[in-house]
Amino acid sequence: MPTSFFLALSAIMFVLGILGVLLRRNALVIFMSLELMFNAANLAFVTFANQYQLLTGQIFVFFIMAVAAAEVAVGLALMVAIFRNKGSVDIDQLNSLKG
Amino acid sequence: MTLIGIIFYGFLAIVAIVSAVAMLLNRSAIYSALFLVLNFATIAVLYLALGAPFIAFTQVTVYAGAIMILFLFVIALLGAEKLSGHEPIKGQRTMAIVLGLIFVVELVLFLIFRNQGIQPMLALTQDFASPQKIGIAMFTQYLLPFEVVAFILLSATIGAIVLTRVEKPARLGAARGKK
Amino acid sequence: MFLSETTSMDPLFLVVPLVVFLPLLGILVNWLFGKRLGEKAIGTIASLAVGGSFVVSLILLFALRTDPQGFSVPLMQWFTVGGLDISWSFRVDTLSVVMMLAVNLVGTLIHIYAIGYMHEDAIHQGDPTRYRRFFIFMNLFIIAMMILVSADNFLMLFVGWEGVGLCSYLLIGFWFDKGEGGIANAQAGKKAFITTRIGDFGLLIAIFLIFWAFGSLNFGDIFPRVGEVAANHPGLMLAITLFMLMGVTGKSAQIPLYVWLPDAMAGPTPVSALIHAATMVTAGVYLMTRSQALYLAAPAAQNVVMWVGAITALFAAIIAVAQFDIKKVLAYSTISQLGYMVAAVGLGAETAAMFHLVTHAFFKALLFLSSGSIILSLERAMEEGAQGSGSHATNIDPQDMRNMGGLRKKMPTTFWVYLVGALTLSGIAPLAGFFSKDEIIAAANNTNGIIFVVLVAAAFLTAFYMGRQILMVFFGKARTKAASLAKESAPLITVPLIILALLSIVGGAINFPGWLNLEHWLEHTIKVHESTFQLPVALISLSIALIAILIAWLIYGRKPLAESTSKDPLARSLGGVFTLVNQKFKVDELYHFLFIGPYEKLADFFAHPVDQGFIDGIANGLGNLASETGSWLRKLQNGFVRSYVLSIVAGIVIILIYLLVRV
Amino acid sequence: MSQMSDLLTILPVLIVVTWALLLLVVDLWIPKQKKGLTALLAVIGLAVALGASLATSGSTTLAFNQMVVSDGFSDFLHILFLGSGMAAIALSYDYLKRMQIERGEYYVLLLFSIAGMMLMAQAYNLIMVFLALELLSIPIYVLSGFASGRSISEESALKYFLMGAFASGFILYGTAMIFGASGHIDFPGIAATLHAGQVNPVLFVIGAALLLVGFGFKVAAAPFHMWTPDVYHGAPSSISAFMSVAVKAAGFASLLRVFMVLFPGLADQMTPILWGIAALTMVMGNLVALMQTNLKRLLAYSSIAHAGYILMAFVSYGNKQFGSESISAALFYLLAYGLASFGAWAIVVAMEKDYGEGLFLEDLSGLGKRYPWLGTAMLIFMLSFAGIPLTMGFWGKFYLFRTTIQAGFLSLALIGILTSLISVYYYLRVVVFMFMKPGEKELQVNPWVGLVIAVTAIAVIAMALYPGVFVAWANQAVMLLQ
Repeated sequence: MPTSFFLALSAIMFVLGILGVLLRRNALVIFMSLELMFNAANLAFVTFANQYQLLTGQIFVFFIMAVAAAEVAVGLALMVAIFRNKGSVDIDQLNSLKG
Repeated sequence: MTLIGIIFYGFLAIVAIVSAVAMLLNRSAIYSALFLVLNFATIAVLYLALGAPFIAFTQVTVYAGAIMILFLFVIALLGAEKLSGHEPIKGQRTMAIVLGLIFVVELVLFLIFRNQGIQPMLALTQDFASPQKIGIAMFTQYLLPFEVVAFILLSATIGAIVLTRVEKPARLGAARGKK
Repeated sequence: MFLSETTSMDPLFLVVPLVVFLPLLGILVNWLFGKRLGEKAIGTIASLAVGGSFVVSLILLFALRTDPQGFSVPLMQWFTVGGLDISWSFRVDTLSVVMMLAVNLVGTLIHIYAIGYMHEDAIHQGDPTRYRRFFIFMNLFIIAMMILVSADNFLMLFVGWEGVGLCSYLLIGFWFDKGEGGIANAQAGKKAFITTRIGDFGLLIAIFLIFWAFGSLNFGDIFPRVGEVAANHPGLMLAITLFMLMGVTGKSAQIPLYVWLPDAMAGPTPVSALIHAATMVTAGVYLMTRSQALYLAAPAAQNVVMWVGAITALFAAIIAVAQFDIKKVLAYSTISQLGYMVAAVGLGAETAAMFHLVTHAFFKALLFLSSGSIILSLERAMEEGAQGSGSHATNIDPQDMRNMGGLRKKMPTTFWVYLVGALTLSGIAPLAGFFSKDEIIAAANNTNGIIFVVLVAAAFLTAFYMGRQILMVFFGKARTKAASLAKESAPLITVPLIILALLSIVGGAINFPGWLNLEHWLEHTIKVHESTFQLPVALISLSIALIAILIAWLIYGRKPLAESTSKDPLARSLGGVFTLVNQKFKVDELYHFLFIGPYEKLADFFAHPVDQGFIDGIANGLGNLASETGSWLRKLQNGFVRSYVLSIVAGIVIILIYLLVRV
Repeated sequence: MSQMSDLLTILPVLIVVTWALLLLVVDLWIPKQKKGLTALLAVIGLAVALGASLATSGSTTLAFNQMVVSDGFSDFLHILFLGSGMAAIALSYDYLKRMQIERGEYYVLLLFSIAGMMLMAQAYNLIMVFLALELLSIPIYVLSGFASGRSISEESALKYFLMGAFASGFILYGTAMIFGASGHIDFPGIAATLHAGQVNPVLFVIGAALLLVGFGFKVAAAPFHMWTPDVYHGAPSSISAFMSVAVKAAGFASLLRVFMVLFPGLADQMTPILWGIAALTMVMGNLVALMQTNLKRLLAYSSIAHAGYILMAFVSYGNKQFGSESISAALFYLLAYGLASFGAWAIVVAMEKDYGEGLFLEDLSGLGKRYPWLGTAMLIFMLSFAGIPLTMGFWGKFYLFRTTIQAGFLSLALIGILTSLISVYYYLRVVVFMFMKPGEKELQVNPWVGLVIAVTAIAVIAMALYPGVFVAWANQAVMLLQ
């Protein structure tokens, strides 16, 4: 199995994540799409770690997961706060700042 | 690479992509979350194949376990809101799909067709990425990043508390009451 | 390099930084203590500061008589970066000292005049608290002008150049809350600032190019190496000089950037006299004279300069004929005279340009200040009239010449000095203007026949519009009540006028034909062509001027205007042409149509469709239904996160397409 | 294992994070009415770190297995970050009180963010770059939503968060590609592989492009800039000030470090891209700023425009002869921009009535007459932004344009000059409103805010008299870098 197989998969997942951000209106789902993008990057890291037989790639992935957890905490807290205020997590209703 | 291997990886890839697409398309946030869990689990299996057992298990526990459960909690808390499929920004959908397609074509062109350095996947030994090795590396060579991650988590915790703690100033509450 | 020079330098040269620091001291004193000092003291301190500067210039003059080759006096090392080595150092040579003397002499007189003038003006405009601010700005202007003329490198010169522009802006809009609709003065300031800024842009490019070509900005490093560099980069000298010319057209009000100067008359009259007639506007001429070496290496640019100057001289003179505002006539006359100077530089007669610059400073300051005296006395009379009759009927424009008439008897001193100024400007022998203008016309006669004709025609018009002005203002009968009540101004105002009148009369002596003082003086600094006095040319120009005055008398003197509302006799015979000229050939409107309008539209276009509808642009490119565009545009001024993300994705997609092609 | 020397290398960062931890605890005992004490303590902590930073500066050392480096570049930026941290706290204290959003955690988060920036300047490994970036970003996400209950604040926080995480995704993917191309993730390793010609050029280029997008987002370069006005508008003004200076500087710091490693192999491909981004950023920022009526948005667009000018340095970096000069020009420009920017934002803080209100240009009317010193200060800041001589801004533009022209990018410099001419219009419009329109508005100039305004205004003018000193400083920072 060539490594490019995994890279292609990771590229497709990355773009699917981007599409999720572009297309979905629910802030929670947008956030999930961001996680998908992170995962795509993780997959690429692990693939390259395999290719070079270097542990660095895997360790980086571990750190990314920790950071992702931190971001999730903050992001979800933000969404809860906004939901309290607006009663919705529709990202498109958040457009009072513009111009 | 045997035929079985190709079928195996192909199957996993299809599951991963289909679950990602399903997450993307599903109108209900709960189903989206569940499809994402499926995607993460599939990726975890690929990690195993790539010789990263530790990462695979972390993926399952941290990502599929902790993070996605957090998502589900929040969805439950906010009442699984269903938004209409209406797209308020005109042209957004078309543009997004067109750009997405171009982007994926570009990436694939770069990663596969232009990439001269393609090598077969290596079968790594069991102890290449054993938890022990990773632990040692993390506390020696990667000590500083490890500590930094601790501070990131701490500041995220503080941030989450600050953002959700209900502590409205009296005046503001009164003003909102008037409305 | 400075060290060796300083060792053999006359210690007298070391006083030169004082030309900047004395006015600075004036500002500080007025700023810190002015509020407690009272008007007289403020004015006196400011005048003393400039007067002190003049004394310093005299000392430098004295020092230069023994060491005429001049020195560079370093004040401090400014900064050194890479190959760029800039110091604050003053250049004392025959050219800069001539400028210092002229600016400080005229400046001192105008400051003294302003003590009286601003006292009344501030009362008339209803805000005496700005009195102090006026003198602070005026001193600031002197500082900037001194930095400009004493600069030893292009960067310091540019600092002064921008500084005088800033002061001009501040002083044009001095009564910023007055004027038509409470905004006209502020707009005039803005117009001046923006217009000259366009020119400054050119100068900045020129400076960049100079640095690129010579690796230095010091005059001492650049000018000696012009020949060598010009040989290596033949086109470069042309570019530098033309961009520099762009700066000159802005600051010295030449075609096409002259439009700000007439509007600049919105400033108080001393400002018009000092900045917009005598000193700042001549900075362009000074710059070109200083950079003579560059222009000599680019004959084509010299030609352009000559034509720009000559056409401006004629064009502005035509417009001046049809103006009714006493200061506007003088403003267009200033543009026209600056045109002479610029043309002189283009003709290679830098000495003539400098000569005319100095005499023009005397007589144009004189004319402006006298007109200020007239305006003040009309304003005074208006207020008295209003008190006397208790009606508002006397509210007239105190600058409109049609509202004047018969002031000869009422304001005799002002009349006589004004007459001297007008005759000097018209080029009547033996007043100063005759010699200086004649030298330029003679240079044209030697070089280019067409230019000669253009300049003589402009001289004819000059004498004509000055005759018209004198006749409209001072002769005939008083056409309004205010004019009939006008009285002579106080000595504080008239004494500087008399001094300036004397200077206008004898000023020709500094470069008297056959005596040739200024030429020998300047040849230590720039290349000088010996000019000869050409009797036929002198006779032609003198007789042309006399004929013009005669014609003016025939039209305006024999049968003066009867009422302030009656039509100009020229308008009766010329009709539409006169109106067109009166409206300044509609150049302002043309500029608005050509530049300002489209610029505003462009900015609007970028703000709305391009930024907020950035995606829309791409969609159009992909041919996504033009009919939807309209409704899109409105919705796309949006604030939607997802649109923003789309622009990020579009960015990376484009970058990757580019890389696909490249890699 | 870590040793004393390792710890010394990151001493200023250590001080800041330790201080933040202590402050978090101490704050519990500080009563609600006396949160000024927390602010004061935070400033003291930053001052101590500044002292440590000055004391340990001057040498180049690697530490923690080459994870971080301490050199002239990081020293320069540490001072910038710590200074802006102190200024941000000075702006915050009274502001938070007036907006009724005063809480001790604010200062703790600010300290964490500063620590992240400082690490970012020191990072010598892409892992560290990413983690430092997150350590700086996460507190900022929270801080921009700090005015809880105010919908514009929350909106700006969510916008910033989602787009910031999106940009992080690009940075991660780019890092993965760089790792895949070279097999290294530490700067020396990447550089060595690159030097030996052993990188996979295709992956390398795509990685660099993705990184560029991610950092382009952080520094607000077009077309990745669209979050900037909304976020600066909605966030508490003190945080907007901090973002527009420190966060931007951190983004540039990282970009400089990363590109200095990557660029030797990529100059051909990347320079035109950077050219386009710089030009687009200058044009977009300046032209849209023309149409703004809200002061916060105006400053936001102006900050976009300035990012464009700084990006010119990256273009001229493409010409190897002028590499170090362009970096020092960029650093110098950052300094000049940061000073004027903090001053201008301080005035915004003083103007803000209720949260997010009283910030239109009309609200400036008459302030110049009522508060002449403040008006003069604003005039100075605007002149500096516009790059008019006798201000730091002029020298900043001067060096940038000069380097760009010398490096052979005349057309870009012309775009820069043209757009900065355009910018004069909207900067002076601010001054016109202040001095030439009648108005009776009141300001709340707290002494600390006044101090920030005074110090920055004086610095903009005074430092402009001796630009050589600061250029030399910037040069030194670059010298040690190489």
